[in-house]
Amino acid sequence: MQFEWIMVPYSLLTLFIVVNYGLLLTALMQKIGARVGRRHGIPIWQNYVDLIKNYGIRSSITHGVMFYLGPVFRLTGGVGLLLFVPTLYGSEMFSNLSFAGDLILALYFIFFGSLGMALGAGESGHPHSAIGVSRGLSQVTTAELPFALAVFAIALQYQTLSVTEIVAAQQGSVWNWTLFTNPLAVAAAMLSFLGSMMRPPFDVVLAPQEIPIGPPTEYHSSYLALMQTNRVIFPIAKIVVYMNLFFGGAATWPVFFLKVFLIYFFSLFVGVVFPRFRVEQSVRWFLVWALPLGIAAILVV
Amino acid sequence: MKDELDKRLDNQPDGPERRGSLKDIPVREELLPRWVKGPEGQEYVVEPLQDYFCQAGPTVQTPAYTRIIEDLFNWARAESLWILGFGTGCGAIEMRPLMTPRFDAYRYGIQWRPTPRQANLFVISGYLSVKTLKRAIRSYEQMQNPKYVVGLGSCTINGGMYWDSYNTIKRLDDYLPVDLYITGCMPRPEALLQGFDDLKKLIRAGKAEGANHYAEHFDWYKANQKRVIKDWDMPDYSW
Amino acid sequence: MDLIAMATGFLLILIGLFGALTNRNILRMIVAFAVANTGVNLVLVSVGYMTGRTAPILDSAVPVAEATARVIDPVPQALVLTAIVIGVGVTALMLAYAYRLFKTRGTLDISRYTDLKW
Amino acid sequence: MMQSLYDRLKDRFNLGEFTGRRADLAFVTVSREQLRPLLLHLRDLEGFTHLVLLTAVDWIEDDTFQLTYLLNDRARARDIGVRLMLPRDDTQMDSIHDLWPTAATYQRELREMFGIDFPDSPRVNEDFILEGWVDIPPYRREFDTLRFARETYPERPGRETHDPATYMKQQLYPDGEDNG
Amino acid sequence: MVSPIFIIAGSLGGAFLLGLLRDPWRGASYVISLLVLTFTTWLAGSWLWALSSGAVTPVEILTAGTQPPFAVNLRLGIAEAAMVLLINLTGLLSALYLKDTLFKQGRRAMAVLLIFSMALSGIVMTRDLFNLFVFFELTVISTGGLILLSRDPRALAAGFKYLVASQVVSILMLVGIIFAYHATGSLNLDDMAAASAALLRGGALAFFLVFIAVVAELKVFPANGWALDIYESAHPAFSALVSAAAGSASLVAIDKLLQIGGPAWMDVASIIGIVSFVGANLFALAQRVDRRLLGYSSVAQIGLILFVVGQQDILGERYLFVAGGVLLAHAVGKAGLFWLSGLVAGRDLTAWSALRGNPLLLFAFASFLALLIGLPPFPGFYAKWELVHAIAAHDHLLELALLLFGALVEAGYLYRWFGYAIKREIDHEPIAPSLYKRAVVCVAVLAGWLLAYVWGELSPHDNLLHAVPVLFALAFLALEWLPARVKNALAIAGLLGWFAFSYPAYDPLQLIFALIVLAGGALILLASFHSDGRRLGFYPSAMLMYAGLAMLIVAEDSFNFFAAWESLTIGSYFLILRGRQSEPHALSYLVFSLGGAFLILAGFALAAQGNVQFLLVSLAEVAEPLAPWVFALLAVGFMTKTAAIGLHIWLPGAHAEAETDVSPMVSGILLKAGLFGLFMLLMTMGRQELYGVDLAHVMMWIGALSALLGNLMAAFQEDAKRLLAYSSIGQMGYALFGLAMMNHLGWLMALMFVINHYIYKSMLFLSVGGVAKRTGTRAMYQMGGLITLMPLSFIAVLIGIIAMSGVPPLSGFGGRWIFYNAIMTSEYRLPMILIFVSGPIAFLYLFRLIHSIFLGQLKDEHRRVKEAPFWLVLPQMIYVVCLLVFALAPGLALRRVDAYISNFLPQGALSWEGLTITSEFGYWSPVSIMLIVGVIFVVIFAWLLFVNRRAQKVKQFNIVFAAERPYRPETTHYAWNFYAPYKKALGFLAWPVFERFWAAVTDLLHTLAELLRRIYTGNGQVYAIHLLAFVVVVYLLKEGL
Repeated sequence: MQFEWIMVPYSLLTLFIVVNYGLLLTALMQKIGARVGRRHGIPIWQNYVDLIKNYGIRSSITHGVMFYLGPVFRLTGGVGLLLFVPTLYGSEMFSNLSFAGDLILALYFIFFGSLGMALGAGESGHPHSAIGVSRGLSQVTTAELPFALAVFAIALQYQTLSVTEIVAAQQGSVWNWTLFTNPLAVAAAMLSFLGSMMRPPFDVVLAPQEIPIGPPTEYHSSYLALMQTNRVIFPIAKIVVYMNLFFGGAATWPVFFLKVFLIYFFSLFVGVVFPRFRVEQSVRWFLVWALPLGIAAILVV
Repeated sequence: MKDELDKRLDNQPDGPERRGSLKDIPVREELLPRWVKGPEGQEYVVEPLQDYFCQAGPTVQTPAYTRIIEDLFNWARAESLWILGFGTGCGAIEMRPLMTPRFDAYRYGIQWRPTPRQANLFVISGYLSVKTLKRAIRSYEQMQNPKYVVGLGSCTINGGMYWDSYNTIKRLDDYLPVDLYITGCMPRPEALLQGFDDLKKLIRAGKAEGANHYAEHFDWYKANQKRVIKDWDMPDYSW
Repeated sequence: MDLIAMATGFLLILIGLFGALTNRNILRMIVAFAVANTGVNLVLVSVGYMTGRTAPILDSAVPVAEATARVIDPVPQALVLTAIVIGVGVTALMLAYAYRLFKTRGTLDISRYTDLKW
Repeated sequence: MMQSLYDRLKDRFNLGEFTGRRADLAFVTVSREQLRPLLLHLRDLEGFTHLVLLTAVDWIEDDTFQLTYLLNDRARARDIGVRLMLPRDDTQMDSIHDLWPTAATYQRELREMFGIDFPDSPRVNEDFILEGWVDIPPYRREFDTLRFARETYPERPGRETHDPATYMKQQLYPDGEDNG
Repeated sequence: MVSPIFIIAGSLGGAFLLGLLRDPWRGASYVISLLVLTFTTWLAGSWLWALSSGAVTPVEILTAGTQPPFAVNLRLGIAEAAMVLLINLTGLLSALYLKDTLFKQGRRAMAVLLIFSMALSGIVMTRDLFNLFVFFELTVISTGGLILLSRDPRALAAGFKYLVASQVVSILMLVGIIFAYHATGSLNLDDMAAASAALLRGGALAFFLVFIAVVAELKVFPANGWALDIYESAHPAFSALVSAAAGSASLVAIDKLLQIGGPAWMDVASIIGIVSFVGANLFALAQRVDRRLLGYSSVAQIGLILFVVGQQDILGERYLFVAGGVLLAHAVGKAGLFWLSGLVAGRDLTAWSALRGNPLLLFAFASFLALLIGLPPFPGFYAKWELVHAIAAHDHLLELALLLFGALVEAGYLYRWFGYAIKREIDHEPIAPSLYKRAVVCVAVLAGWLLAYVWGELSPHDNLLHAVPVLFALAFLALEWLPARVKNALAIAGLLGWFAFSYPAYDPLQLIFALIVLAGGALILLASFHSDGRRLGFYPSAMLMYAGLAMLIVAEDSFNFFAAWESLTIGSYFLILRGRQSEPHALSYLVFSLGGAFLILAGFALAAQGNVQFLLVSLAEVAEPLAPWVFALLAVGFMTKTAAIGLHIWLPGAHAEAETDVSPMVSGILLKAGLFGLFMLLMTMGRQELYGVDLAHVMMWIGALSALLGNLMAAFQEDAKRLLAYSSIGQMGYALFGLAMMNHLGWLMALMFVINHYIYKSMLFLSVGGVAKRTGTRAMYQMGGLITLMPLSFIAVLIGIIAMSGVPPLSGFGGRWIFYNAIMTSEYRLPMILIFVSGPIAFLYLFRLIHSIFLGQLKDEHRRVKEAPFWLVLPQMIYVVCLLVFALAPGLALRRVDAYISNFLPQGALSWEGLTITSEFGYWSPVSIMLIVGVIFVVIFAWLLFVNRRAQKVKQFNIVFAAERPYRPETTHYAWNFYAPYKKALGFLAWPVFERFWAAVTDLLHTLAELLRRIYTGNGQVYAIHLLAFVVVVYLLKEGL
């Protein structure tokens, strides 16, 4: 595949759909979480309001260049991840910019935003930011591990690193999904997914009651707005990767919405039930429970 | 060493005064100017209050856009009240029920933020001793414009039952620009919800410009604040 | 006869060595070494000795023509002579050392000279 | 119980008046010199291992501060208060932070609120509750709290003061009936 | 030609003449002594020249006018001539050195000295057994006299002990001689050799006695207590004579005896020799006194030569070359060191720090040590090469192991000593000012280098002193007087020039390494412009390292490869040693490197099967039972250099403590030598199986473990440079892993790591070094907030860590992408897990690095810190550009290599069409990624700039602090023990297991040495008993064998 200018509007369209869906989806998830606590929860459009408000804050401060750039890195990471992976299978329009690289690109580009964000948070000089980053990095070292193993397993299984081809291999029947052809890998990856969603029990990174909210402690107004934007794009971009790799991808938007919802819901489901882990506990948890699954997955392929 | 420091202070225009003011109330040792030796042997004075903190004052932040956009923003601000989770007095206990299923303030777009940077509503939940006032001012200044202050309970209005205390302020609006008072000792959560609703109306009407008021009358507020806070060991405006 | 001499020689060597290794006084050691040297010389001579022959001196008693049949092997004799000379030299050197050691250390006990070790 | 204790103590120390409040609570008065031996004795030999509190009362009429060291004997569930009278013009007292580390906190408070100094007590000169206090210590009775509050903290005009009992009666039973 | 008998006669005559002179005519006596020694030296020299040029044939000197056996005869062949020259030259130099002492002692002492050298010459030349005895006794007597030259009162007792022992020896010898005579009827050695059969049958005991007596004269371990006392207490000039001349003479005597004894006794000699070599070296570990240490070392060296003498049957015609090489190197080195010790006032090893004020003497010290250890280009190196090849070819593996172990121990204690000299406080008296003593030392240095040249000429290999890079490095010794900047420019020009010169000859793989070593080396040297002064010692060392590297890349046979390997090891050792606190680390680096080098040597030797000129490509032809062992030895040797886990403990200290511009050299460049070796190994030998285990698989595990543990340990470091050093261990683990995958992309990935690691590690070391220079600390938690003060350094680190962590769009991602494609075809999956684990851990330490230094709170004492010096920043900025270019167009470097690798592993090559790189499994378009990411980034940034245009710049303490405020930056900067919870969870993996293991090994060796050396009680009688016991034990063992 090669770059064509038409890809730009198509990608922007994808972005537009995903941002709106993400805003609604995250609100919906919060509402569902609230319902578990027998509350009504926020209005479904609340995320739009918050976003507008944060862009509308009149004043802001900056601690330095990296602080300023942190949210830019963050959002670039989210948008880039979304665009490097084909959103809809078989659609020329919504293959985005996936010509630039394969699965490995997506796998590593996940860290782009986190790294930039960590640097920005670091420059704020706030100890809680640094503590949050320390926790986040510690946790991610083991949380991402089962996912990496699972990706390796299914790459071996399908003998390709191209996302499109992996999705293609899963077409035809539900039983062709990786979920059923390689359940170990999917199990490992989904545990890893829990660790990457910053929801309980793995949300000690933000830990609002303890270290204000970790890395973004100093971020506000439009910085925060950028990060909020990312917060609706990034999980979906990540879920798109999961969906493509494990759940047969999506050929139409309704299927896409449904699958993304269900995968997102999985983390919420676990989150409302379990209390928070400390960092060393979650590190051990991933090593003890998720890692063996991942190892088994690559051994049996 | 000490003499040199004195000399250096004397040479500055407001040096003697500052040193004089330092003598009244003992300043924490960490805040005193001190000689520091760099890694290559150069020596210089570090004045923590000057060097560690931004000295700029607040400025009036005018609505930057056309009327219609400002209205949109005001609507968004009203519908998205992020409360700074800082319980200053006994009224803090009245805020917790708002998060529970019974009152569930979240449905009105109200939520609590752990850091002043991200909050735009400061609820002064009860009496303020001088010591707490200092923290409240600092937190308020660290919030971003526009920002709103709600005084909760009679203590913030006229001192309440602490009207004759040696250590409690009696009028919050002398020190911070209050947008709204909620009466009671203490007001019930329902009263709070009502108060927030009133606040929303003010915001939507563009009448909640406390932050700009604070910036405009900064000297007056500062003077009031400094009158009661005798050990003012921070910059005038805590960014 | 030559066996007796040789056995005596070895006995002297052993006595000498035993004496040198058991006596701590360095003078006694030197004497013991002299004894051992004597033993060595005895062994040397006894090895060269052949029963019934005469000393390897070519004079009127032993004409040159008969020398190979009449005299014993002259080489060990020559060796002994050299060895004796050298032995004397070494003994003298040791005695000189003993003298200076006693002067500087005030003792002749070899087990006291252990400031150099390990 | 407390009486027997007092009798035992009396032999060793020159104790002042003895006030038995309850079977398990009594107060004794002691001189400044004997305070420390007495506290040591109580702590190590009589089992009063816990310093409950250290507080002061300003007897401005007698020109003294009364310090009260309240000790508790957990094993036998009894308390003893050791009182000490300190002249108001010589407000220096010996620190007992080495007997009970918690005492340092009380002494800091006394230093700030009453101006009673305890030299060598840890951090005793640092601000405790008040920050930047410039007036005389506020718990001294010559300190006029009301006047200070009026002068320092501006009031909102229009404030009325009512006697709570009568006011509430008026509010609840404007007719003057009291059926309760 | 003047008859060689005058060597004896001249000395004897001189001695008699001295006896005739009047005592006060000291000057005349001294002149006569010198003249005599000069004459004998000249005589021996002229014979050596004539013999070696083939002008004359070996001569027999008949005395008393008859043929042997009826008269004593002497022989002078080329070996004898060389030995006699050595003895007399040493004598002459010692006489010069002893000038003051001889003047004080008078003509008698001079006469004794002449007798001593005469006796030693006699031992060398005589062919008569009894005559040999006589000369030995003369040596004893003159030794007894010369010991008294020393001013040390302890020498007296030492001399007496010596006499006691020599009495025992002479008794044994005489008895042996007479019975040997009895058995053969002759005293002539040649006759005896002819009759050896009879002698060995009937007179075996007799021969044994003679043999063991001469062996005892060699002062072999452990029957040598008296000798050590003499070495310690005698005048150093005399010790030099004893060690160099007397030892050599005795060795010649042994050699003569072995002509009689034949192979059976050669084995005995070998065993005694090797035991002596290992034992004495071990004991030397515990020594603190310089001269006693030299004594132990002498014993060890003589043991080594004895071993060589014993191996003459397998050395064949190379025997003289090998024995001569080792012996002469030992003689010159040891004599030189003893002479040098006479200049140093203190006797403790650390007192040698006094040498530091005098670069020339320091150079002499280094030369002597190198001579002793047998480093290139000295004769011992050539000799050891052939010796090891010979014994390996004959499967004497135990001897080989012992030999290399002993040599390693020796190098360990000698270089520890050198470390003291370079690094310890100078709290002793300065070195003696005596000019002629220094001159003597200089002559020894010259002799050493001359020998190096001669041996290079004699060897079948290229003379190392003809190699341009080595000469270039050595030239800097002569240029030391120039200012550092000039030398630096010369060095850069040299590197680049050599690169341009050799460019056409490189194949693509070599080109990559040459680029890194030569061009990259020049780039790092830019940073050296920062230092002013003369920077003594830096350039010869650095250039030696670069020379070794440059030669390594193009080496075609094993000898050149190994010579280059040792050169770069030594050069880098000197470089590392320059660091302020680096003494112990440099030592451990050297010991590990030499250990690795010895394994490589053993591997080559095993592979070559006696063929001393072994082409590297022939490694492919090594046959089966041997091949895996060769592979394993070479691989472990190379992995020592790449600091694979278990062999890594030298690296953190060595890299961290090195100077600012040295750290990138040793990390960015030097580590690649090991990788190059592994490349070479795998390309030639491919997969090997040992006991059914695939060695490549083992390497994969080692690589994976290195990656994991290296990264993990890096995450727990507080010292920035140590962090980078540990990270190198991890990075090298990745590269090793890629190589061991044995597939196309694995190798490509390893190469990518070679390039990437060079760039970003050099860059990071430079910027961290610059920061450390400015802030005066390396502890990261003491820094913080430097981003505004050192923005360029920050940018370098930022780009470096993005590249290193593998995040797109920078070049590290390419490595990761190739890695993933490579593992798709790998046969083994389990080790991948470790690699997967270690990947994200890299984020931990990288973030910590940048955060703790540049972000967070600025400390008071750093408020006035300036940006790093220009010359440190310049290369960093060049690296930034390199990284960006390499990120955009990895094909620039990789495309050709990709094609080249296809020669070896044709499967799985990449396709480089247009902007996209395609593999069998996936694709990747670096330019597109860069552009897309760039566009998104710029758009968002522009948007933020627009909405956020009024942002107020605030200062460092303007943070929300739970309504409070911070007071001090130190307590607000969260940096120390940054990953505390992580440490709680996984810290157990970072326990210093390997450090403890190696510490236990060295402790064990030291304790053993400390314990066992107590057999030397200092009692002369005990020594005599040792001697007798030694005789008995050897006899019993020999009979039992």
